[in-house]
Amino acid sequence: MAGSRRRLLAGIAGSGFACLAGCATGNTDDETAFTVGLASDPTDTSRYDNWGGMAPYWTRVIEPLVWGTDDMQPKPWLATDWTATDDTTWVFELREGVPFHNGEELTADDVVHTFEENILTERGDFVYGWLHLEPGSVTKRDEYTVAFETTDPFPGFPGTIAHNMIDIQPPAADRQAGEIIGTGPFTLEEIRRGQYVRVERFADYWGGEPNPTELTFRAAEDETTRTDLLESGEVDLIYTPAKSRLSSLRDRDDVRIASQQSTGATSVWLNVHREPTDDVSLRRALNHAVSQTELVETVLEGVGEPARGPISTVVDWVDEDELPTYERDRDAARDLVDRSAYDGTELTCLVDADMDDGKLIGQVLQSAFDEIGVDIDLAVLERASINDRTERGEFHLQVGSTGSNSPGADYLMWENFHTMGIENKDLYEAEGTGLYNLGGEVDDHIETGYQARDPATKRDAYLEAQRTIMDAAVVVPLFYQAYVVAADAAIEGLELHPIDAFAEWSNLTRTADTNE
Amino acid sequence: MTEQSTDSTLLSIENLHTRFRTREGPVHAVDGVSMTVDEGEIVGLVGESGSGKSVTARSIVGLQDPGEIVRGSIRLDDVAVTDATDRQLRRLRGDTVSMVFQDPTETLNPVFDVGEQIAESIKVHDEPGSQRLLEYLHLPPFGSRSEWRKYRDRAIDLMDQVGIASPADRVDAYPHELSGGQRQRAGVAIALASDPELVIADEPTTALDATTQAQLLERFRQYNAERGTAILLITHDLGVVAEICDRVVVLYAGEVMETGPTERILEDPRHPYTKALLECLPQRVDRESRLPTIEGSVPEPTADRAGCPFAPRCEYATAACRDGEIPSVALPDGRGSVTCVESNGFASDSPPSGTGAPGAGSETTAATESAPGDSDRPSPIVELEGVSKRYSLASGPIERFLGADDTLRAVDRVDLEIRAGETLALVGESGCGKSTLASLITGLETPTSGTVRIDGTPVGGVADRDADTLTDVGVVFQDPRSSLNPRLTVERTIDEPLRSVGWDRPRRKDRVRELLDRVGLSEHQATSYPHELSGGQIQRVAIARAIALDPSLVVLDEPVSALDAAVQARLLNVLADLQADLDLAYLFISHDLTVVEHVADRVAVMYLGDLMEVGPADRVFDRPTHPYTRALLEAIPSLEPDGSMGPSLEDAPPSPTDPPSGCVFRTRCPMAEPKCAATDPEQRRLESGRSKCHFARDH
Amino acid sequence: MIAGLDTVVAALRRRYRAVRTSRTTAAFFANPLNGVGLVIVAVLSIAAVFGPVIAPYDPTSQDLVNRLQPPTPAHPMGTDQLGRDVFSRLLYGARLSLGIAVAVTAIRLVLGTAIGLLAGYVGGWLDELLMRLVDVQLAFPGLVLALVVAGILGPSLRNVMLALAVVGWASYARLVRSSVLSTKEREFVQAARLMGVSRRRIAVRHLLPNVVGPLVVLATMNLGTVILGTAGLSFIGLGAQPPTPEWGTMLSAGRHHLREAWWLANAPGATIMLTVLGFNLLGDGLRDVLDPTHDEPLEKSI
Amino acid sequence: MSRYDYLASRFATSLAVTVGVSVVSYGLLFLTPGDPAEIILSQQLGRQPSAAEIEAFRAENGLNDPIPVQYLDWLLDVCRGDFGTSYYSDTPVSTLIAEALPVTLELALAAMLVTLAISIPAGVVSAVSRGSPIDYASQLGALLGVSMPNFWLAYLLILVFPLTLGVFPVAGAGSVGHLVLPAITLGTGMAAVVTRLVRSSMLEVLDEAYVDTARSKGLRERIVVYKHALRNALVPVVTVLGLQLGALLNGAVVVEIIFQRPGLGTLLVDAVFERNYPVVQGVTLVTAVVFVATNLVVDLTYRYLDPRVRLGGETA
Repeated sequence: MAGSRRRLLAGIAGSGFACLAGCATGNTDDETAFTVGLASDPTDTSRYDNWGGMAPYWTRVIEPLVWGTDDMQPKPWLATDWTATDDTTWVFELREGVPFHNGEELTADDVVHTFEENILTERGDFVYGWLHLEPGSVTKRDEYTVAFETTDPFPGFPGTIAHNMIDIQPPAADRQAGEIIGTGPFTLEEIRRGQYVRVERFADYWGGEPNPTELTFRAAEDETTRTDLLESGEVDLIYTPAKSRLSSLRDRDDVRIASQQSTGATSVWLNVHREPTDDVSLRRALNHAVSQTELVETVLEGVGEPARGPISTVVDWVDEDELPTYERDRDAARDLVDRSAYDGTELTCLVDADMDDGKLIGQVLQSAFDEIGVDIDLAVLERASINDRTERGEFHLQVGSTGSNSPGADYLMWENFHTMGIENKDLYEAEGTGLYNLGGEVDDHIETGYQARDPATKRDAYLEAQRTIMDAAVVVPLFYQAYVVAADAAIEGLELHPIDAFAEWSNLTRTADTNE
Repeated sequence: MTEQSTDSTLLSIENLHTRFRTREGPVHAVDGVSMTVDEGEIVGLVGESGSGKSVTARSIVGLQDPGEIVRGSIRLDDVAVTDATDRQLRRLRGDTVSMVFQDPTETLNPVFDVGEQIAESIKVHDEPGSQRLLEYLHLPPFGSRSEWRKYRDRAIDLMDQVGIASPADRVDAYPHELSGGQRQRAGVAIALASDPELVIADEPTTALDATTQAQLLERFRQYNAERGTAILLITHDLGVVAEICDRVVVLYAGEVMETGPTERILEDPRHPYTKALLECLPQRVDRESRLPTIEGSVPEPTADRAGCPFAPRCEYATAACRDGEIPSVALPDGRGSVTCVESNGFASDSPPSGTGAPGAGSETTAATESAPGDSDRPSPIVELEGVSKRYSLASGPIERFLGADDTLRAVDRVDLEIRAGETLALVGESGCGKSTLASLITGLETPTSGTVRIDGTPVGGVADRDADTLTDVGVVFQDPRSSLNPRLTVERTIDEPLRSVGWDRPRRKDRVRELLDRVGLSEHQATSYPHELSGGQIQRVAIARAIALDPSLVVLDEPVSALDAAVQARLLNVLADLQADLDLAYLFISHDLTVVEHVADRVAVMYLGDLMEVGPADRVFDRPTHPYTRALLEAIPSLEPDGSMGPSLEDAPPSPTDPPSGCVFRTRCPMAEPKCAATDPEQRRLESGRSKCHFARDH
Repeated sequence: MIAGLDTVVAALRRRYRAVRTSRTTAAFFANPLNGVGLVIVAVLSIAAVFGPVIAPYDPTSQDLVNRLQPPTPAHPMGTDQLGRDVFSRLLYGARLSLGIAVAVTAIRLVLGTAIGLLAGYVGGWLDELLMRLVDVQLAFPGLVLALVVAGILGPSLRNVMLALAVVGWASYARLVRSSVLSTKEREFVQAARLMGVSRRRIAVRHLLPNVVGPLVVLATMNLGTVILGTAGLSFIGLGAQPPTPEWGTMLSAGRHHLREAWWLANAPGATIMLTVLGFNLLGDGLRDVLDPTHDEPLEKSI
Repeated sequence: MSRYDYLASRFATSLAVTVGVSVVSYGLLFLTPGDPAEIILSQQLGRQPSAAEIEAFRAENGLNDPIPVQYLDWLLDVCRGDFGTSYYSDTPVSTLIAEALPVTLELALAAMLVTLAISIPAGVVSAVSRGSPIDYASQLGALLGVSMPNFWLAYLLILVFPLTLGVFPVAGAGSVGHLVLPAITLGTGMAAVVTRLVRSSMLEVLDEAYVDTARSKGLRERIVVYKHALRNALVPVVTVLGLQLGALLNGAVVVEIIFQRPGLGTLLVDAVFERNYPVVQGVTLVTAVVFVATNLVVDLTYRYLDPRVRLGGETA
């Protein structure tokens, strides 16, 4: 959701569609070189200019202080340890002897610079809400110690900054000139706008010398092109191959398929502040109209899990068994529609044109809703147009996903469902409305969860909020996303992470018998 | 049978049939032609358009495509053309036979300079075997520069031979940079480049001015005399034949009607068709009297017919003519042969040409009596007073800025008047400004200076003329094809002017019918579209439209020059009748003096936009006072077999953009003197008409 | 202009009569391909008009169980990702595509002819102005401009039609103008002027009819290019919104299944190709009849 | 009309057109539903801008000036090679175009080669053997070429070559190999048009009298056709090739998307969808100007191909 909402959030909470691929062009002969093509163009200056035209994700050139474990917990990385000295103060101990690509050693100054200059100053006000930091709130305690002063109690802070956008860079790096200096296992070598980013092994990597000598990240936004690239041998490995091709890929023995549930979840988001979707019985009716299982098994070719809630179950404080469920029950649905304020007018349903399978899902929903006598008009639009509509609240439904590229997933609740969340804030301030914010107790629960240090408390608070949200049917959950990786069978050593962007390349190897 | 092919025979055609497949069925363009050409002989192949003369010629060199030779044989230099291989054909074309085509503007390749085109032809002749594309494309290393340079030099000689002035400069010129005469000369050069034994010239002079034609024919004669090259001259113009041909072959509807020595044919034609053809030539008929004509029209080439094709139009025709084989009878002592049943019947008695001709309207027409005689009548319809028309060539600012602002004097200070009921003929070489003058009168152009008066009142261009003035002048244009709207029926075309003056439907209908009748078109043709009409018919329609609103003057811009002799004769008669009945005045523009001599009351001779001489037709033709007039008259091919043309004008007139000082004609004038360059002669009044020459006097 | 129009109509009627006469018909069928074109277009028109009647299924009714079925008697062209009958969708699409093509072409035709006639006949500064306008329009690659216009206006068939219409009229204007200019100099027009025939009358009686032939030809071929253009824009993501059965959209959607479900992309692909082919062939045929002395159409670009 | 005057007027009109083109390109901004300032700003900020922000933005970008003034400012900048900067990055539009243009031109050139390679022989052969099966075949082939949606062709090509035969890359740019499939896709469509033209123009020329003159010299048919006829037949073809550049750029948009070539086409499409107006304006303007320029050049070369017009004077 947020993904479709903000260019930057597109990064933060990018709906998780991305992929890897190896490129035959150039260095197939080199057994230790791999090519990685990404569904989101890794050179898209309109998004990544702050990283000199290179996606901070995937490429592993620059790294954040904190990483994430497979079960979405913060994990020491450039910072070895962190403690909250009081409600609003976090103190981070930096790893010592971490060299930048330019040979300098990582120190507190670099961290301060990165936060104060690159993030808080350049990114401007809305990151404050995300990180709960404001300019001047990051201070150096000593060479290897940095203190963060959050605007309000924010236990989720470590997890939140375990994010590729919070990667640490030294002041020396002139990013606008495309000079990227990081601490990562790979050094940036070449950027071809619209085509690829090429990185090479950084021998002095603090985590030990990575195996691949060279990685090329290729743009392959179109799923079919992506799959073709793999089949033609131009790439060794891709994320989310075209669903239509999965079965045939599974049959091939020179291709290996792996899949992993991601942090993303796709739902139909209902605008609760606009007639007639402000009517809870209509919203419930819509929920009763859809069979998530059918959707997953047919259109999605079995990729992903039928969902009961708006947030992926890989997030630790999500437990869908606690949520009210809506089975497909057309009669019930029709009754609800009759009882609702719905007068048969056409409801607008936004679909992001860039969303894989978006059109199909939209059409399935359209006919599903049609079954219960609700008439919807699909508007498959480019991001920009969608923004126009959502900013003005001029829509009833939107097919969208929300997910997190960091272990700190709290903001999934906050940004989407809290009245002051980024989705709702503008409209609330302008017209006292919003989009998906029920306000009242939901806001309270979210705030509680947000500030709770004790996992149990947080879990209960968020569950309560989700329960209310699902009870009020703010969304029609569709599925929890999974991403598939299809790779040349000769390639081994890729560890899949719930956050796909946290892909670990260091152990990639190619077994001798490459049958291409 | 036809002439035996002796060993001196260069070309012999036996019973040639060439056919074209069309949607309407096969067209028998050539239907059993047999003829021969001996070495060193000049043979004229004569016939109206569609008589198959060109197809015959093309068949000889194997260019009949898309037509196909279905029967008969052609032997050229002892090679059977009809079943020759491409290689043999190429060899023939390269050494033995060459062709000169009709329209010089189209027969030269626009994108190569003439030198190249001639050189190429020489090269083919020198090494007919190896023709490598890349070499001819001048792609080094294939095309060696020096070699081509050599051929180019020889090309220059040739150009000199055929009479292209300063060939060294012209060799690099592109066709469009040459005058019509020069182009045709270049064409001839290409033909002669291979030093052929036979030159086939297909209407080589038809598109040229009389003067140029005369020069070119002279060239042919010389060449034939010097090198003994045989020439097959295809033409519709018996005058040309009379000029240079030893023998004549007369074609009609794809069949040979008559062959024989030129004198014999001209003086004692045996075949009715030949007679008729000769008789309808204006120069054969005294002025004022009606032209004999051949009624009917050439048979449909698609229809397969038996017997003599001319039979339907022939007044001697008998049952025998209409079906069965027509013998071709050889006349004694090499006087040729006639393909006619009747021929023996009137072997010797050649009826006096002129009246009593077959099919001739035997009544000497009303035209004669009522036709305006000497035009000393008052009331000029049109008066031109010091009328000039200049075109600025510098169309753009830059050129003006560069000061290269030269103007073209199309018409220069012309005084002229046209009186009611008279026929004023305007003659001159192409580009002398005839048509511009006409446009000035009709109003399509407006004079740069001077005034045009119609019925005494000064008038401007079409836009500013009132309805009466417009209706007072009718126009008939030269090109039958473009003078009618292809998408309007005859009826609508004629109807249009009537509608424009607001006549009601029934009245218009009657008028149209009347007009059709006047110009000799039948009722049922009213609904036909132009493409369904013959050239003659189209011109009739054009005339009908011109006279629809009873003009007092009709401007006729080369009305008959696109037509065959027979058709032309009939059209001229129509014009005569109309003039007689409607008391029309004609401005008759033509380059064909023989026609002019026949129709004109007065003649105005134009040169470089200026009037050289104006006077009564008979006086001008009998006693020309201006050297230019004289030159023009001498250039007319006379029908007297032996009569050869006097010394004709050399090369083309100077460019109208920078006319010579003094007398514009002096540069080509045989009697030019210094003072001609110094002073521009006055128009001198003569006892009849006037002349613009220092030496003009009444004899 | 109204007068102008009905003479155009009149001219067309005359043409029609002319076409019926054996000679022209012969001219038309002289080239076998022309006949083929006629047949294709005829079939399409029928499909467009009676499509909904013929179509075995509702083009939008889904059947997820039977998705991606290969062609069978039940589904002559198989079913798509949502189990919809491809054949039915194509039939409905015919109406849509042809409708768009005709509408767009009509706008271009009227606009272009008016401008061309004005420019050619009035001449002078007006001519200059209009022709520069034409040049400007032609300076933009049609699809590119259309793409921008439609893209900015937002994806919808209406906007696509609009965009295609505004980028396509110039070639008509040029055609009409040049023909008017050349015809103007023909002797029969001069004759008419000398007869005092009014300017307006000359324009509609002599100038227009002589360009009708080429116009018809150009328009026919244009129907094809418009269809291609629409498809192209749909491919880029403008144009029809789902579930509208628009050919271009179907083709680009089917692309993802080219290997497993070849019919998905190739059925609409072939349909589009045949349609455009039909119009081109027909155009050629008509040219043989209406415009014997022709030049090839200068642009494939829309 | 003299040569200089021709050149002068030709340049003059081209200039006029270019100005017109620039007006249109600039005007595109005002096609947007709603207030450009607000839209631009919301694109830049990524959120609904406040009234104050909009006002500030207007003032800052001179959006309060009358539109003609805004246009002139823009035009002046453009003349200085400054097309503004992309909304979403600090990259100057000129840089983006400078990067993309070569990629597109490269493609255009390759496609043009493909076109000529196909169309000239095909056109000549089918003209020479008019009415024969070969002729009908090549006519039909040409028509199929015109009629085929080029993105469909692209799919099929990808299916056949990289996926089935394993030759040529699926997508991308940089190497010659990457150029092949796009060039074919683009070239065939155009070849179709040009073939038809070559054919008809050839047919016309073959009927000309001077072809017979050439034959009557005893020249071999090959020389007659390829020297005398073809040279003349190509004259009109050249002009059309110029016009075809338009068609070519049209196709380039689609082809570049399919084969993921970072050229003007992809740049434009992305920009349009992102409402990245400076880029949209820049690219449209540049494409149009390129087109105008090419046609100017073509027109002039044409005048050298055909001697009849070489020395000035409208086409003979």
